[in-house]
Amino acid sequence: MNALRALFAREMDLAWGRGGGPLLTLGFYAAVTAMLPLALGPSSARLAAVAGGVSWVALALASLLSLESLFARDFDDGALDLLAMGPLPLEAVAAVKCVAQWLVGGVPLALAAPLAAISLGAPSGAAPPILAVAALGSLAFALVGGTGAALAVAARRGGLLIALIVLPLLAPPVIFGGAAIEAAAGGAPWTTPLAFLGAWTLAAVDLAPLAMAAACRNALS
Amino acid sequence: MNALRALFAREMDLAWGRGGGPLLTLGFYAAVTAMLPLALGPSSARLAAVAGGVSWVALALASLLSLESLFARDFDDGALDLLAMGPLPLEAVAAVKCVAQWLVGGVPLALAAPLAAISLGAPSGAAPPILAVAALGSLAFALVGGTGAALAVAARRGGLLIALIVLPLLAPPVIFGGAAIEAAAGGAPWTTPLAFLGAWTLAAVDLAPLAMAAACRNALS
Amino acid sequence: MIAALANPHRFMGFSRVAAPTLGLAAAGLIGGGLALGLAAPPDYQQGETVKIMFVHVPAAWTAMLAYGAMGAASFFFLVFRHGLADSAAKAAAPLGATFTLLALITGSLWGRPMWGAWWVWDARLTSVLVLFLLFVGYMALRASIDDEAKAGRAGAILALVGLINLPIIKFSVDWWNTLHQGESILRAGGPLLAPVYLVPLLLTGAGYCAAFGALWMIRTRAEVWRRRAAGLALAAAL
Amino acid sequence: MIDRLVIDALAVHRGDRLLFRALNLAVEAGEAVALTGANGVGKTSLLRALAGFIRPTAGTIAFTGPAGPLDADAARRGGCHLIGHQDALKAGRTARAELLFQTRWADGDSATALDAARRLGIERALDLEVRKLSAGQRRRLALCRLIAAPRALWLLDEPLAPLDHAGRALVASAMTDHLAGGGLILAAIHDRLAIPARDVELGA
Amino acid sequence: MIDRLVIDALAVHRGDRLLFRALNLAVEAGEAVALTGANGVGKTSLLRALAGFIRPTAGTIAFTGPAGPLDADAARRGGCHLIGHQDALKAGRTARAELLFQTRWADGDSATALDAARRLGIERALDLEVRKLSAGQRRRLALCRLIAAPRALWLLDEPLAPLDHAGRALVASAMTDHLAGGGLILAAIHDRLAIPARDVELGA
Amino acid sequence: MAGHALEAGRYALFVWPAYGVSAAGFAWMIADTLARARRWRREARRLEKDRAP
Ligand code: HEM
Ligand SMILES: Nc1ncnc2c1ncn2[C@@H]1O[C@H](COP(=O)(O)OP(=O)(O)OP(=O)(O)O)[C@@H](O)[C@H]1O
Ligand SMILES: Nc1ncnc2c1ncn2[C@@H]1O[C@H](COP(=O)(O)OP(=O)(O)OP(=O)(O)O)[C@@H](O)[C@H]1O
Ligand SMILES: [Mg+2]
Ligand SMILES: [Mg+2]
Repeated sequence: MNALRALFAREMDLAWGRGGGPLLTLGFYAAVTAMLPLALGPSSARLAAVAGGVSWVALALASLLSLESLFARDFDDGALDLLAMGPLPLEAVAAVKCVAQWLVGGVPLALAAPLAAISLGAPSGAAPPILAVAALGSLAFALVGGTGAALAVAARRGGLLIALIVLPLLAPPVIFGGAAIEAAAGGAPWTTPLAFLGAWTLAAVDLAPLAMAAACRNALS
Repeated sequence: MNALRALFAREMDLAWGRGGGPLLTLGFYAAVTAMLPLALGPSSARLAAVAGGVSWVALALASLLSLESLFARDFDDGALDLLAMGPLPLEAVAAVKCVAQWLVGGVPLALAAPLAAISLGAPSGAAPPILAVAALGSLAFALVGGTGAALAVAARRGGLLIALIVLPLLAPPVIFGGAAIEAAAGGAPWTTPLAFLGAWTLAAVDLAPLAMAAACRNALS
Repeated sequence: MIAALANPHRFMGFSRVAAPTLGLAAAGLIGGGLALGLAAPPDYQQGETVKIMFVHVPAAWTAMLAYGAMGAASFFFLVFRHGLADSAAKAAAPLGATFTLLALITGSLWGRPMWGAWWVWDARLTSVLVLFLLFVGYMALRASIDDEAKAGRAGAILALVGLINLPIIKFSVDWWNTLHQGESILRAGGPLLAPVYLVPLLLTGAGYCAAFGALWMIRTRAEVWRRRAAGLALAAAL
Repeated sequence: MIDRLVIDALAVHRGDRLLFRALNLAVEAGEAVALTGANGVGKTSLLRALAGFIRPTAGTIAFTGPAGPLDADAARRGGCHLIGHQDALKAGRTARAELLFQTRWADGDSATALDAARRLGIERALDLEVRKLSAGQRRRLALCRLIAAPRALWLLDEPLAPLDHAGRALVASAMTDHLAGGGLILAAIHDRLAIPARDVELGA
Repeated sequence: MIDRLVIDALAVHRGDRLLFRALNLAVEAGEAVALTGANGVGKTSLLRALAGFIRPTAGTIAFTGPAGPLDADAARRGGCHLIGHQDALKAGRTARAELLFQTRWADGDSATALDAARRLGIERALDLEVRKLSAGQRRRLALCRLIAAPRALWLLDEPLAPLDHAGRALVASAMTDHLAGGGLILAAIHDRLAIPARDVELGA
Repeated sequence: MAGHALEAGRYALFVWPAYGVSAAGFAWMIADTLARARRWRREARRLEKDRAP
């Protein structure tokens, strides 16, 4: 328990400084949504149509930022040895890392998503579903992204390799989330896709830590 | 000369390791491109509308993904000392780093960007402007991002610093590029925004190396 | 069966015979299938383009088979640590990627005349594209780890994660497609395919699978030899 | 609580290269073993195998407690410290933060952590960022968890390398106390271990 | 070509902490100085100040050549090797690639690089990725550039730390040759430097 | 009959490229696979011979 708290505190601390930190993620997100009207032209109709979906895709991409050093740093400086020999199994360590990453990186994004969508012209009624989807989705992204990062630890390449590994695996959550947002925007019931998204995320919560731990052990061996 | 060639070769190698390379880039773009319809729905009209903008955003993301460790790794493992004591001034070293990053990361991205845009339904006439914008833009991203990375090396909260410094500097090229692409897609003259982008990039080419070198010296002192 | 083949020597013995046999079978099946298929009358709906089906559909089927094979091999490697299983998984990836690519290309060559577009975001097309990306990611990951054992385990983990996710991807993509009642008219044929097409299709399908089997075995054999050679070279060096 | 470590006919590979084979070694409670050997013979690899990171190609590693044989995994988790060539410290965090984390993560508490820092003579550097510490100060900080979170088996990889004479004396006294308390020490080292220890040369 | 290094009334701060002041030291061609001192007293900082990374708060550092005083910057660029606590090697590249880069970057060529590797006894590990090398092998690899790209002034920070006895002998002989050739060596170290050297204790 | 078989009407432009691509794909797979097999079998045999004496 004590150990868990200590680990969590450390991971939160590291997540703040990692990569661009939340600010870069948010900034990137803001830049994307701010840039889109330019690319689309001010014609708000076209914009409104894609607002929700685009803010959702942007969130998926933004959550890839700063994933690279999730495990790589600890591996390089030997801290991963330490983490592997602690009282908690590596699976738990990996899970805590992802949760911290999510709290620091994903939750702010989730909070920003509705604003982005609305500023792009989505109906303000779409805010709650977008928030829900974004919160769930960013957790899923953090977990799967963490798996990619853990696999890349043993590799000579990071960055795009992680993205390439992770993005295809993200197809289901992106679909479910996009559908929920679209349904909400269209005033249709959005609970079904949200339920799908929740189920997928739950599965990820169960399985991703196993994969991450296995990948780390592999890198350490 | 000999030293310069050696440095260039090394930086190309490392840039490759940070996730460069044509195949990886194509895969990355394919993945991002596939994400979009999954979130927005397959309606080709919608996709075509955002095609240019998204391929541009993906490029920005990709450049950010691999920039973090441009200087940090060399600083952490002491290689920056070595680079600072070589026959070439640090300014040249920094420039070479960014050029290598651009050649291995940016250029393949620039070549892939039009493909992505077209496969999303952008008019094939949009290819040349997108290519031009992407090529110029990725160089600007490499230089600006490199500056941020260098400044972040010494800082405790590296990430936040990158964000604070990079984002404002990154916004103009993103905007100009987006504008150029939109103009081209809309059949409007796109040379003006492109010229702005070019001017920005030129300024970056001149100033960024000085800033990076200064930042590195500061970090080493 | 698999337990028996896990032993490299037994596998080498078995595959030395099995691979050529499968290869011949593949040649026969594909040849026969194409002969019948090409002779078949043009489809009232699709005209002559229906001939593409005989190279397109089998490619798509085989692509999925290949991923299944890769995933299964990865599973055996992770659980039972059979080095041979790793060689097999490694060997399956490029073949699977090629078949996937063939499905994509022939598919869009079919789509152009049928839908008037090289590519539409139809469920099957999309899931095949995702499948292709999974193969590419697997190969990219392996390629960037030069320690054979580590590359194997990392790849196996990824392949398994993908294998678990694959049905979900297929489901989600189909569901997504029905949401948007996609623009595809991929209904052509399908289950209610006239025997004139169905028979050759099944023949070529079987042929493609056999061809994959044969190539897979040979590639695995090559990998086994490569590792033996590497081991010997290192032993000589020390 | 480990009070006996028995290595039997151990063989370890890296890649395709056999580092050593048929290694037999038993370490009793209260005993220190100084592991010597040329660069690259496999000292670090042996320590990592003992810590459970590297799977040996052959042979067994057995931990026994007062109540007889222990499950290797459990024994390692609660009973073993590994301090490798690297210090596992995050350059961006303060020495205090890292010290407290490393201690708590090994089930120690902050009071003992600060005692350890005092004992190894770095309490005055605790408020600096790790990146500002000198090499020896970092190593001392890394060694603190040995004292702060007591575990029976210490696996040390060149623990004395960047330490000055005072530092070595401090670590030596800590090791002596650990042995007196029934601990086991296995340390890879190129010169003397500063305490009486049994020399085992790898690849001799 | 540096043949004299004169440190006059040098004072160095880190942050707001004064590490040392009024340090006077002259090193002549053919002379080796072993810099000792407690952890954190400022050995590394002094070496980095000599290499031009840290600006001293007071005092001067003067390099003189046969033709009289040299411009410090130029003298350092072409005439000085600094080998710090870290090895400046990239884990992901092969030892050979790193060796060749470090040598060429110091204006040496590949032939001499390979000779150096042979001389320090790591030519057999050259084709491995650096991350697979042992600590001692890495240090040997890092030391290669001293021999491969000759420069007059060697600034070494605990050069012998992870080396085995054979390795120390090899490095010692390299240092002896360097001195014989009129080189200068300033090495921070906690125990003997393995060659006759003048001891200078910092903060004594 | 056979004449009809190779006859794809106005769609020939799409049908034969599809077959061409498939043929090329198979050709590559077969060639690459066999090349690897031959190369590494030779290599292994050679090294085994070297070691035998
Ligand atoms: C890039 C384009 C395409 C891709 C990636 C693709 C993919 C696939 C896949 C994966 C299958 C096997 C589905 C299964 O057995 O569950 C399939 C079957 C089939 N495809 Fe395509 N397809 C593409 C384009 C087309 C086009 C344009 C047509 C015709 C207009 C077409 C007609 C068929 C037919 C008739 C089948 C067999 C029916 C069945 O097995 O259910 N495909 N395709
Ligand atoms: N994949 C690999 N293929 C071949 N050899 C390898 C591989 N990985 C590691 N090695 C070798 O295994 C050895 C690992 O040695 P280890 O780090 O255990 O040595 P050590 O005794 O700790 O040396 P040092 O005293 O320098 O720390 C090194 O010689 C290294 O070259
Ligand atoms: N910003 C700072 N504020 C206060 N003290 C600092 C700061 N940065 C560094 N120091 C102190 O300066 C000293 C730097 O010492 P240096 O690394 O030169 O020691 P050293 O003699 O090399 O020690 P070692 O033998 O351990 O290598 C350390 O004591 C460190 O605590
Ligand atoms: Mg070692
Ligand atoms: Mg020092």
